[in-house]
Amino acid sequence: MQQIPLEQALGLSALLFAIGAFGVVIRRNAIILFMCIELMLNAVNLAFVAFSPRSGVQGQVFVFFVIAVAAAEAAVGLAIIISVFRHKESVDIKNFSLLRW
Amino acid sequence: MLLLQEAAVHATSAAAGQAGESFAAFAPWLILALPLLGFVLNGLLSITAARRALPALPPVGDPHWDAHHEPSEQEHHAHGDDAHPAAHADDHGAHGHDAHGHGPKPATHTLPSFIAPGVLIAAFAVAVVNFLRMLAAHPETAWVHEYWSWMPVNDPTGALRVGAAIQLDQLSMLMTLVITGVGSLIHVFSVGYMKEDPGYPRYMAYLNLFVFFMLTLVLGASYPLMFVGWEGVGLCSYLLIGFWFKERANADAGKKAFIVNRIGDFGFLIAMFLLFANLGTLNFAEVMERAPAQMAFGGAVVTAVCLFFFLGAAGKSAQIPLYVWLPDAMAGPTPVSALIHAATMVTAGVYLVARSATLFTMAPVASLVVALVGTATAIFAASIGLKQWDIKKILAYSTVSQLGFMFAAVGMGAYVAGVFHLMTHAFFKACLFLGSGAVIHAMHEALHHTHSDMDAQDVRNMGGLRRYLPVTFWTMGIATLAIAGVPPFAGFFSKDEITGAAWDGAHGQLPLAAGLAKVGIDGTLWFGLIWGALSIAAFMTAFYMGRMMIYTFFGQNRTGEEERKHLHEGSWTLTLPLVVLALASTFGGFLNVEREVPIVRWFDFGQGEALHRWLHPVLAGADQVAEANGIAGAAVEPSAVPIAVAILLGLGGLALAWTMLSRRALRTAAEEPAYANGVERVLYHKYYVDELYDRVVVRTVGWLSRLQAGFDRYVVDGLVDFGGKMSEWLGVALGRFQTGQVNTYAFAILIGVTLVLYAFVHT
Amino acid sequence: MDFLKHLYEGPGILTFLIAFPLLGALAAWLVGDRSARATALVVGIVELLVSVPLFFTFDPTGTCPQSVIGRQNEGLPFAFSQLTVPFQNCTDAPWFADWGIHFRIGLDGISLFMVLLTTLLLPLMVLGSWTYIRDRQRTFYAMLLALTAGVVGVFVALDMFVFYVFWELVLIPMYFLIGVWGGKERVYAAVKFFLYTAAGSLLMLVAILYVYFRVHSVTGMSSFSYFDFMNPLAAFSAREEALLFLAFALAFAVKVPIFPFHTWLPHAHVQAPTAGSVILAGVLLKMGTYGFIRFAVPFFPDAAHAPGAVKWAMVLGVIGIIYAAMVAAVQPNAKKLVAYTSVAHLGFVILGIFAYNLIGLQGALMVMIGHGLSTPMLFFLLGMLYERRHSYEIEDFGGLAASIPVFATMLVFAAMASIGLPGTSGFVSEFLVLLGTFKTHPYVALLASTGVIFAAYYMLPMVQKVAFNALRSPANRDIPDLDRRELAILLPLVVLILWIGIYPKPFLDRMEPAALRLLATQSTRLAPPMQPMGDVAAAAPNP
Amino acid sequence: MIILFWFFAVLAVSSALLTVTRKNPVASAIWLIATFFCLAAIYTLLGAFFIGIIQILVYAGAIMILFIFVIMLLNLGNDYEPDIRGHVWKVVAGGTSLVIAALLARAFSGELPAPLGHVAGPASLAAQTADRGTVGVIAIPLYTDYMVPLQFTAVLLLAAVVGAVVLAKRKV
Repeated sequence: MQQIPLEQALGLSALLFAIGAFGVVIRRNAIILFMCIELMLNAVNLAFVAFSPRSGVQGQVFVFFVIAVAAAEAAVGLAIIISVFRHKESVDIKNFSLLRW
Repeated sequence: MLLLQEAAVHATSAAAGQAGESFAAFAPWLILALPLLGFVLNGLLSITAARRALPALPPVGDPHWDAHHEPSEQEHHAHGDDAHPAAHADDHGAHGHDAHGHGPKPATHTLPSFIAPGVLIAAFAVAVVNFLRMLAAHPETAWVHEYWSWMPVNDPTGALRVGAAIQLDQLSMLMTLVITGVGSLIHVFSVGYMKEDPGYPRYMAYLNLFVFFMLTLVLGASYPLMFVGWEGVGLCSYLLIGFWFKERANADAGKKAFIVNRIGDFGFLIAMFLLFANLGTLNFAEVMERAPAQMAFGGAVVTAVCLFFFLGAAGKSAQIPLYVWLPDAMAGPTPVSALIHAATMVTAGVYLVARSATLFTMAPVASLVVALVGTATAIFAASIGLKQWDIKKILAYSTVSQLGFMFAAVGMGAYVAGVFHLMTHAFFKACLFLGSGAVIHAMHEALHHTHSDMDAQDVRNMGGLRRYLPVTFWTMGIATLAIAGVPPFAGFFSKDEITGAAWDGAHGQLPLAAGLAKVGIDGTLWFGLIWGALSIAAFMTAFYMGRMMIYTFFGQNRTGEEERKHLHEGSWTLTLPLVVLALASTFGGFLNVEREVPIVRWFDFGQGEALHRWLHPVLAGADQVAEANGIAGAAVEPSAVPIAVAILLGLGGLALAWTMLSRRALRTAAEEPAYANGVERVLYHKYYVDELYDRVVVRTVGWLSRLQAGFDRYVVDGLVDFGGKMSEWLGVALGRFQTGQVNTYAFAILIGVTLVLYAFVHT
Repeated sequence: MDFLKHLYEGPGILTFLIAFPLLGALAAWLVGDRSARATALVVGIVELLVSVPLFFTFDPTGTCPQSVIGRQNEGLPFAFSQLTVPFQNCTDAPWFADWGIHFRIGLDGISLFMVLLTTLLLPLMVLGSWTYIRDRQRTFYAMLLALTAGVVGVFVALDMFVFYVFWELVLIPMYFLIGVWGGKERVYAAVKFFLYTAAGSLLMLVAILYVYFRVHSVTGMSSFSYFDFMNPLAAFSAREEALLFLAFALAFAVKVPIFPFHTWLPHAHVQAPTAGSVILAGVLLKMGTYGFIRFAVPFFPDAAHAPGAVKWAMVLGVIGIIYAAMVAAVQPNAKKLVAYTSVAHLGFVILGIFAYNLIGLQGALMVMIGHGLSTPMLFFLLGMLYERRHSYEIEDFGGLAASIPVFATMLVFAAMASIGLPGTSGFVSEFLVLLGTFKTHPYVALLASTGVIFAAYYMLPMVQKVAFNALRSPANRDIPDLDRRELAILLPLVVLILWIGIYPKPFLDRMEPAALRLLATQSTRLAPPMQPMGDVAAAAPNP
Repeated sequence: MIILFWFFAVLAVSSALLTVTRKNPVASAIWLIATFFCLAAIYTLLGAFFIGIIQILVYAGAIMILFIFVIMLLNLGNDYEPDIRGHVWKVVAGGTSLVIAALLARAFSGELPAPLGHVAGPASLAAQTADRGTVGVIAIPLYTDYMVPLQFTAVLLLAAVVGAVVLAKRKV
């Protein structure tokens, strides 16, 4: 079985991370923003997994933790979005500038 | 009893032999402790009295409630009626003669009558005991005893050792006797004068405290300790001038006295620093011992020391340019004027110069300055005294003038003459002030009965009082003769010694003249000037004193019909001190009569010059300095001229006053204008010096203070606040970047990540 | 008696003096508003009673063995192990030992009186706040007690880290005292106080760390010990030393406060409640001068002795004396007036310190004590007046000597003590300062001596307008005179002021060795700063 | 293998781009799920079978379903607001993202740091997998070396659950 080159996997990870970051910057819909963050997390996960054949299984353990934290984050984040939506009738973050100045 | 025992001891010890070193002081600390005890007791009584008096406060708005004070010329009340301290005891007594004012007085107002004079008389007794012992032993060195170490600092570069020590020598002994003696009499007088005042215990407490500090001043064995008394008497003076503090003018006068005195104290402090920096000690004995060796004769240092000391003395003793507080100080009760502002405190400057005789002998230039300033003050104040109408103001300027005489004397190196005049002045001026107090007391009582609003202190409103106040008249008359320099009263001898010294100096026979010659100044002209000026001042003195007596006691009575009925002499507590002081004014001069002087030689005074011999050990240091520098005065050839001139001027002044005024029908203040022409106007307004000081000094300082306060508020603090504002603005400006848009933040993070990555990749 | 002596020679007493008020603060907070003040009073009195024997058991020449406190590192070229530490009641407990931070405290003649002053003022402040503070009492008294603990800590700390912690710890309760229980503009004043002093101390923190790392790099040891900071090996270049001295000096100058840095003080004083003003004037300002004496000058003797530094200190001190006096004279607010007088008095301290002779230094230390008695007394009196009339405006008063004579007597006394009348503590101290200054800088002393005139110029009109003159308003008449509680506050101060004025020898004696030692350390950094027990020659540095 | 990897990689990248650029949140979510599936496949290709399964179960299965639930709950699928920012933003952000990607790629392509601890390798991973099974490979370190973080994660999840309930429920 031919191994996937580490560089290629990492390159994919970098590309996905950049796309996620791009999304975070250009989108104003809070939910899509969240999804972009999930995308970036996954890019990192990919890097972890890509390293695990080389550096041992700890990378996968970390991915496990990342997924757990992402799940928690998604739960709380979505709860916050729901809560804010009740007030503002919107998920557009341009309406959420409460902490300004 | 104590006195008798002591006299016996003295007799036996005198019989035992003239052992000069056998002087043993008898508990000199008691002299200090007794007045302090009096202060503590009276102070406690006063606080008790004040607290008890509180619930009985009348409603605010009662016009008589604020009026418990002695009126002076500044005060013009709608009713001048209840203005006298003795008029009525309590605040509502002015009209309503309710039982409160006439009931038995509480203990707080009776006990001070015994405590205050009691402690003073006891202190006087202790002083006399010590005097007798000193008389017997006549020690050549001062008796010094340190009770505890006050400010010890063991600086390796020069240790400071100042002990709480008493120095008893002939000079401090003399001063102590004057202070406790005259002080006792004035305390007795105060009992009669002030006992109806609601603040009586407080008054007595202050008076006792004053005596304590005054004694500290003269008994302290070092300059710092003297300074304790020096400032302490200033405090008491401040409190007593402002004793009737509800009248703003009185409180102002007290404040003025304190601040002007503090200017002098500044000089005293600097002089002490200079002494310590150069001699490494501040104790009298050591200073006098080291000064001739460690400081150059006529050098800059010793001159500066002496001039700064003189600044201090000028403040305390009301010399030009710091004399302005003393006339205002008459706002205090009259016995205070007698004790503090005539007899004792104001002479502290003379005492300081005499005490530092060694230093002043070493500094001829400074001495000449002292003499000239004294002379100028003497003639300047005497001229103002010519045209004052307030009886106490006349006496106040007279005091300033007489102090000028004393400074002229000590400045010329005639220390004994200065101290002699100090002593006789204490007698006759205290007598005059107390007499004026008795007059004012009587006037008030009379004016009070008819609710007249005449000024009780204006001599124009008096007249013919000799019929109603005979004791006061005769005693004041004697004192007037004394101050005018009529022989054989006390003032003649002392003043004659001063003018005689100037006369000698003009003939180059004073040590100071030789000293001045040594530093290249021809002093004879200056001394001639001093003699002339002092003679004119003496003439003026005789004139204004005669004028005051004539206005007060001669001619028609001008108080009015109704008031006249109530004019009468006060109780024995008022008259007894007057009599005693009049006797002292009469005979006090014989203490230092010169034996070989023409005219006087006709009377036989035995050995003569008792004071000279008494003070000789104290001034030995100065004499040694003079001898060592070859300036000891040539043998003085007594001359009859100055004596004759002095007698002529004294009698002439009185006679001039008599001829000018006795024939005229004198008029009251309402009718007689305060001044007639330009010269009189300037004199009446005291040469406008107060106004000048107000413009030049007071307002400038006030203006500078306000300027600085503004500077502090708007510039110094403004800069600080500006710093705060800057950061606030910066915060607002940078806050604009906080758009609240998550995208922006994310983008900022992205930029940051890029930069970090870039750095990571490129290292 | 032996037991007591043993106790007071031991190390625990100082720790107790710091810890007890902290525990007391907790207790006062826990017992609730109703009994907080009583708790605080008990704590204060116990603290005072515990501290007073220190005055008697204190041995001016006492030392601690080096094993108890001092250098941690053995690898020094000097035979430092032979040295003793000229402090007593020393404690050295590792705290963050890896970084050389130990809880090192000790007492010498200088800190002794600062500690005693603090413990004396504590119960008086509680009494002074007895009726003044009505809301949030438990928090107030907790703050007050915590503040006291911090102040005591500052004065006994012998570890720069510990010192800095206490130094900053003092700010927090003080901030709340002003900001919560103060007057109308309390927040402005509190923030200004906090930011100004904190900004100053940050410079000091930087300097502390700089010296710490320098000592580390030279000797290889990590220590915040006060004595290690004076390590002779850690020589600085002249420029370094000047900058470090400046950093320390600025921190302390703000605290003192020295002339251009003083503007926080009037605001803080006017707004603070009585107890706040009292402790601010009484001891907090002394932390600044204490810092100069204890740290800035011994750490950087060459910079501190440089003619430029001395000249500036003298000039600023004199400006402080005269300028503040003149500004004080025209203040309409009595508390502000007294605040400015503090600036003037502390100017004398600066002169005394930088005169660099024993007389001046002893005088400066005496001013620190004397001012810590007379100015708190004035603030107490003004606070009592405020409780009666709810005003600090001088114009609102007048004639109080007629309506409340005991108060007026006390006011006159306090004013006289403040302007340095002989017989009070003010005279002894200012006289010594001026005398010492005159020996080295006569013209400075000449100018500074005009302060005695200006003192009368600002104080007497205030006294006159408050206590004397006519009693115009009914509000000034119908007020009660001082009660027993208030007399209990004032009388101890009166007694002490007179005691120091009449018999200051016990105070001077106790401070003298410490003051002399300070002057000795100022010679040069190259000499071991402490008295060697053993052979000095053996301890000489190897070339 | 390589071909499969490339296939899934291209698919993942295009799905990710579509996720980011779709205006409709539902579409975005669907494309994200697609991305996740691709990634799961790549995990499997990289030998991380368990993570691949977890990816599908937890991410695609649970988390994304939650997203879609919320989108539907808030009724965002129909008349959604256009929320993509302006062209300037797009260009600048895109540029920056590309720079980041380039820098990351550069960093990864350089000399990578040596692995920490015991040297592993594809062979050893395979051996471990053979020895302990796909789950066991992760489970053993997870329950031994990473016990404490695991417990913390558990607590975190609990807190998240409670927090989500508190935040999302209507009024108290």
